[in-house]
Amino acid sequence: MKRVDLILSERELDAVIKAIDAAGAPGYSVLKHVTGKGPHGLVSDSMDFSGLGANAHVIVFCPEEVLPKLRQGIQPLLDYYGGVAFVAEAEAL
Amino acid sequence: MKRVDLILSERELDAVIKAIDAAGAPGYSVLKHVTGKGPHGLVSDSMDFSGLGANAHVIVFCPEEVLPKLRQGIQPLLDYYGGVAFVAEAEAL
Amino acid sequence: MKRVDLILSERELDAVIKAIDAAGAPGYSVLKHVTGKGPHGLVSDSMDFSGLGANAHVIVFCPEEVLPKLRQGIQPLLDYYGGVAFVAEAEAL
Amino acid sequence: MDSSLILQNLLSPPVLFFFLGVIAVLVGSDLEIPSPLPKLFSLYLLLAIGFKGGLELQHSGLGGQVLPTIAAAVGMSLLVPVYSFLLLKLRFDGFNAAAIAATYGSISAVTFITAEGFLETQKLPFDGFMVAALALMESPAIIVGLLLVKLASPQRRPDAKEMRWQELLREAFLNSSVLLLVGSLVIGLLVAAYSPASVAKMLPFSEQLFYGALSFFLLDMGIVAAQRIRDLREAGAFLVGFSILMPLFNSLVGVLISRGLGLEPGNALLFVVLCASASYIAVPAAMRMTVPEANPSLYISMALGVTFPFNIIVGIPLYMTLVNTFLPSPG
Amino acid sequence: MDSSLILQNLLSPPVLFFFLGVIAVLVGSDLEIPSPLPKLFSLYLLLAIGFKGGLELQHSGLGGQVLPTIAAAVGMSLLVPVYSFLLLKLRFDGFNAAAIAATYGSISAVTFITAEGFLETQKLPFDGFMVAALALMESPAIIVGLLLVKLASPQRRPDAKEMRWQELLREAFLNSSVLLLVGSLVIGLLVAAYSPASVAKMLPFSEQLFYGALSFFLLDMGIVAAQRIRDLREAGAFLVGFSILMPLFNSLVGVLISRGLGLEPGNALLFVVLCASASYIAVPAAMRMTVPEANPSLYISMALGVTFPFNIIVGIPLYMTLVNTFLPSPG
Amino acid sequence: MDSSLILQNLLSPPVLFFFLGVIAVLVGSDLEIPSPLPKLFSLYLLLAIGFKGGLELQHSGLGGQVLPTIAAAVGMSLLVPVYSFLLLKLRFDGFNAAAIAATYGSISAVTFITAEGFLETQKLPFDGFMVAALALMESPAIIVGLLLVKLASPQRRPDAKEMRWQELLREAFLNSSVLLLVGSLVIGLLVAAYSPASVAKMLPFSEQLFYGALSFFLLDMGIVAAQRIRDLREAGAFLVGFSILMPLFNSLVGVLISRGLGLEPGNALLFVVLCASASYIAVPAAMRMTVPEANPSLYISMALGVTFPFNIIVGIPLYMTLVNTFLPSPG
Ligand SMILES: Nc1ncnc2c1ncn2[C@@H]1O[C@H](COP(=O)(O)O)[C@@H](O)[C@H]1O
Ligand SMILES: Nc1ncnc2c1ncn2[C@@H]1O[C@H](COP(=O)(O)O)[C@@H](O)[C@H]1O
Ligand SMILES: Nc1ncnc2c1ncn2[C@@H]1O[C@H](COP(=O)(O)O)[C@@H](O)[C@H]1O
Ligand code: NA
Ligand code: NA
Ligand code: NA
Repeated sequence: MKRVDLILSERELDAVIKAIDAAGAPGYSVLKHVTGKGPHGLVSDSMDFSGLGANAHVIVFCPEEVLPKLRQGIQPLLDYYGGVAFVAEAEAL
Repeated sequence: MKRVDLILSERELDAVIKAIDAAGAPGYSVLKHVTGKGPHGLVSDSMDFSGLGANAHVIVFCPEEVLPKLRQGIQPLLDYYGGVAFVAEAEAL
Repeated sequence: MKRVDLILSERELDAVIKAIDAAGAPGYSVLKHVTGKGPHGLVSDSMDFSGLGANAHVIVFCPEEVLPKLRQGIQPLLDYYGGVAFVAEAEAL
Repeated sequence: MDSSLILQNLLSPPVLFFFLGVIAVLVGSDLEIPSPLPKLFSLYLLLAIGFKGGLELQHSGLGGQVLPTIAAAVGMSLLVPVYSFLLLKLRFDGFNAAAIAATYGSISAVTFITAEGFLETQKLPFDGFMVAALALMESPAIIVGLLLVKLASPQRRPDAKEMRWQELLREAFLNSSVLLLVGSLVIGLLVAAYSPASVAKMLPFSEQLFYGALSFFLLDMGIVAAQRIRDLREAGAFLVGFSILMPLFNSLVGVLISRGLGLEPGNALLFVVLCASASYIAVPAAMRMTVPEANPSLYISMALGVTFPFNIIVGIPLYMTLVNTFLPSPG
Repeated sequence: MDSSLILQNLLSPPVLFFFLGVIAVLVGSDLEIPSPLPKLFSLYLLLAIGFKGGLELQHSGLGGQVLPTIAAAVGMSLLVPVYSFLLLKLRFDGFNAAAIAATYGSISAVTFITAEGFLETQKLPFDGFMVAALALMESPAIIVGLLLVKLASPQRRPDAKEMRWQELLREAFLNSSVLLLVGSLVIGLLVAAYSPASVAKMLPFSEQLFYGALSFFLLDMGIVAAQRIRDLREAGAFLVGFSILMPLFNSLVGVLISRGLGLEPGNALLFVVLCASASYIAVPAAMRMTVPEANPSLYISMALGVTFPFNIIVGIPLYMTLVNTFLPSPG
Repeated sequence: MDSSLILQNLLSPPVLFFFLGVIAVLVGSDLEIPSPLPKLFSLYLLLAIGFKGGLELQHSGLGGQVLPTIAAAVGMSLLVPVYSFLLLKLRFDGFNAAAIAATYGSISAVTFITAEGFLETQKLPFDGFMVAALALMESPAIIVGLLLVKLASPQRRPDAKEMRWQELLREAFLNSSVLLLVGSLVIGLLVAAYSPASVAKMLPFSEQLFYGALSFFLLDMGIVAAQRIRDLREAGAFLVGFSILMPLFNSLVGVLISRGLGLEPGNALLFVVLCASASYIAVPAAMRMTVPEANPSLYISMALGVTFPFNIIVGIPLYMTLVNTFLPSPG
């Protein structure tokens, strides 16, 4: 199995989840209120009240076959809006 | 060292922590308010006020020896209530 | 690429971020409100109102070269205040 | 039935804010009340309703209709799950039937609170002991539900660890909403009796804010209920029908009992609302833990997506009409 | 200009708590109001201001100055982005120019609310329909901003997916602040008309808490604004100048329109404040989504780090002086 | 001692809700007030108490007992850690002794607030300058604690980076609770002097809600304190004894100083409560940062699990009895 970690703005979350579902992943988990820094600068949650939100961290455990389709759905979002995506190995406990 | 990621309903958290302690892990970390999707369907935090809660993400860094006992304590919970558990490599920084 | 996971008290977060920036990492992500247990005992978020806070989980994806400098900046903080730091492999999606 | 009552109820702030929440979901707005803010309001409402009930109970005492009414309420919370179960068993396995049955035996505090608001705008009085009935109806249905599971499906649970009764009783009787409600009721009682000077200092918080806080909370409930409506495709017509007809049937039983108890119209309405409402807080939380074989999206969606809105919007004025029709007129 | 007005404004609780937040950041204190508590106050303020506006609108009706004023307000929210864009295009690319322009065409509800508080301490009346103007000025600027992007920079957006207009219109007209404001206004209207008894029960929540909740929220706004000030190095002198001079220019236009409409001083001040304020809620959220090419730290920092504090601290009393000077005296 | 005072205190809503929280933990209920809701109440209480103190200070001015009382309060916050340290050093290393000593030199704002509520139900007046004393007693103990560490254990800290005094002073004097308290006090002062019209608009928020919000917050404090009681096994009998006897000793010193200063009974009670209470907010946060060698579960559990409940439940009425006994009767 593979583990995919996505970190990007909460505002793109719906589109990302659509892409994960479309790629046929067996599930996913989402953590909101992630702050951080990347090429586009600092992201804090102090503007939360305004609907701008902070980042979300999405974890997907999926078989290797899912990766290409996932990449295809996610990459345009990352390119356009920013955010990072990494893959690592994982095996069922 | 190994890294174990557990994601399951907040309501089973106490039982999971008991199992981690019993397995002799040197520590653990817990993040609540995780939403997601798995074989049992969607989990949101919109019912939070009702005590139903969302999911929790538990991270355990532990030596390989701990894994069998951890598996033994956790697996029945995952089988009965749902949730996922994955293992990966990790080394001290 | 490498993935570094740091878990330590929220109160040391500023110093940790300074060390990450100084090590030249391309970015980082922070999750607060992490509870857990380690050699120094239990950490809950029930004292949150008091400013004591809980733990933070910091994730850094960075090239291997960054690790030595990161280690050098972070290790004294972990030694003095507690907390854990682990490294794993990660590749871009 | 009295259509002006429906209109008055529809045009009250709590119900209108509930609609606003529903509309927000239907039009796809990003309006949301992020967690844990709804919890703040739900804790506040339980504390305030309990405290208020305690103050009133201290004044009215435990005589007269108090104990019979409470006994009848507890009786209903034991009885409703049994006949609901028998009906549901026609279509569902024992796990789901028992979980849904327990849900309808228990109560919805927010429906009760909305009914109190309705009575206040109708200038109809009601008594503090009804809050005690509310508090005591939460738990028994949980126990009945689990006994039904045990009776109906033992053979299908070979590996299940023996039920952890201690944990279960704690979940039933000491869950946060029961404890906060009962605790606040007892505090209200004690304060009214021994520290009357501090009652006045509590009222701006516990009384005056109440109606506004209820309206704000119902905005969230509208959002959550509308999100649940989507799950109803899964539930199917039988369950949607059950979610409306069972409350109606229970309300009729409730009206007859109220008549038998000789309750005033205000108390009678609250009694009927207790019978007709379904739990989406204490019971689902307990069932999720103790009967994970049942599908939570069924019982939560029925209670929260159908029965709750039905009661809030048409149920309360309808039950008021029933009360006015079946109870001997006070004149 | 009337310096006593400035002083009175400076020494009001909302402005003083705003300063306290700024000071907390400047001295490096760890004072913070953790998320989602600021959201609670911002939802509350929108609900309360909408509800209050609805109550008043029901009493005043839609006659007289109501429709012309609303039309003028919407007109300004369409016009301001256009001339702002032309000016900004001298120094910036089309994306950033359009995003900043849209920000200044829209409004800041908190500035409006603070101005209402100012009017109340000045004992100057104002009307509920101004809240309708507030609600209707949020969205149009978003659409204009996106049309400007489309017109000015098509060649630079070869790969961009065609604009998702449906999503965009929803973001503009159904975003949470517009929906809550308009929804609460309609609810206020309906309740005032059909359920007057429940108005009194809402007031302790919607009216009496208002000023204190505003003060508490401005403490957070002070913290957030001060954090934004740091980003201004990046913005540069041109943008800082724009953030003060554009509101001043818009306020002059607003005063002249108010005179043309024959508004009372209270309504005139609110109209001017709407023209002079910039959005740091609905517009940045929409721009972040639809024009990610623009740099959010520019437009947010300008609106929140410069224009908002300027309006809150010196703008409101200054605009009051303008109103007193340019409007025919009521005597 | 006057047992009716104890009973009146025990049966007040804040103390009863504190008990409810304790009970919830003891019976294993899942009642909790999720983070950051407790922070909302703690911020609110500091803001409201500071604002109220400022209003009153403006009326009373800085003459008479004000400055001597404040000086005595600061003196106590310097002195208590010193003799506490000497005592604790008999059993503990310098790090833990200094951290615990600092904890008892500083104050608990919630205990102070509860004492104000007690005085109000007793109809005993007190003055706004006591809030200034409260604010000024938070910080000095932190500095003393760190000097004690430096003096007592330099040889054991070879590798520790030299103390970052700037950061430390900021932590001591500009931490969020001190800043919010002092800031709100100054705002109250300014508003009372220059903007009296807005005082009335703040009161529904800052005054009327106060008692209810305190009760709600004490529900959470009961939960947290009860969770801390478990840590006391680790602390041992010496520390539990210290957590009760040291406040008692400090209260006696406080009563004598009050007598010397000629304070009225209300102010005297507040002065005694300041001396007798221990910090579980500002000081632990500072010690955790600057003396990580000390074990936080010791000093937090003592202050929050023993001294705080003791003061809230029996301390306040007991100190009132001391005040009534030792102060010259006003007749
Ligand atoms: N190297 C990194 N390691 C961890 N998180 C990152 C990294 N780069 C970016 N992020 C996260 O992704 C978010 C969006 O990044 P970006 O928009 O590309 O600046 C940042 O705010 C961080 O939370
Ligand atoms: N493949 C997966 N990747 C990431 N998270 C998952 C996955 N499957 C399940 N989860 C998480 O585990 C929770 C419980 O799963 P379940 O009860 O098995 O549906 C889900 O709500 C998700 O948060
Ligand atoms: N083995 C571990 N696995 C996961 N998290 C850990 C582990 N050890 C410590 N932690 C986390 O790091 C925090 C600080 O640890 P410490 O101060 O060293 O006790 C703990 O509260 C946990 O959240
Ligand atoms: Na029922
Ligand atoms: Na504008
Ligand atoms: Na003290």
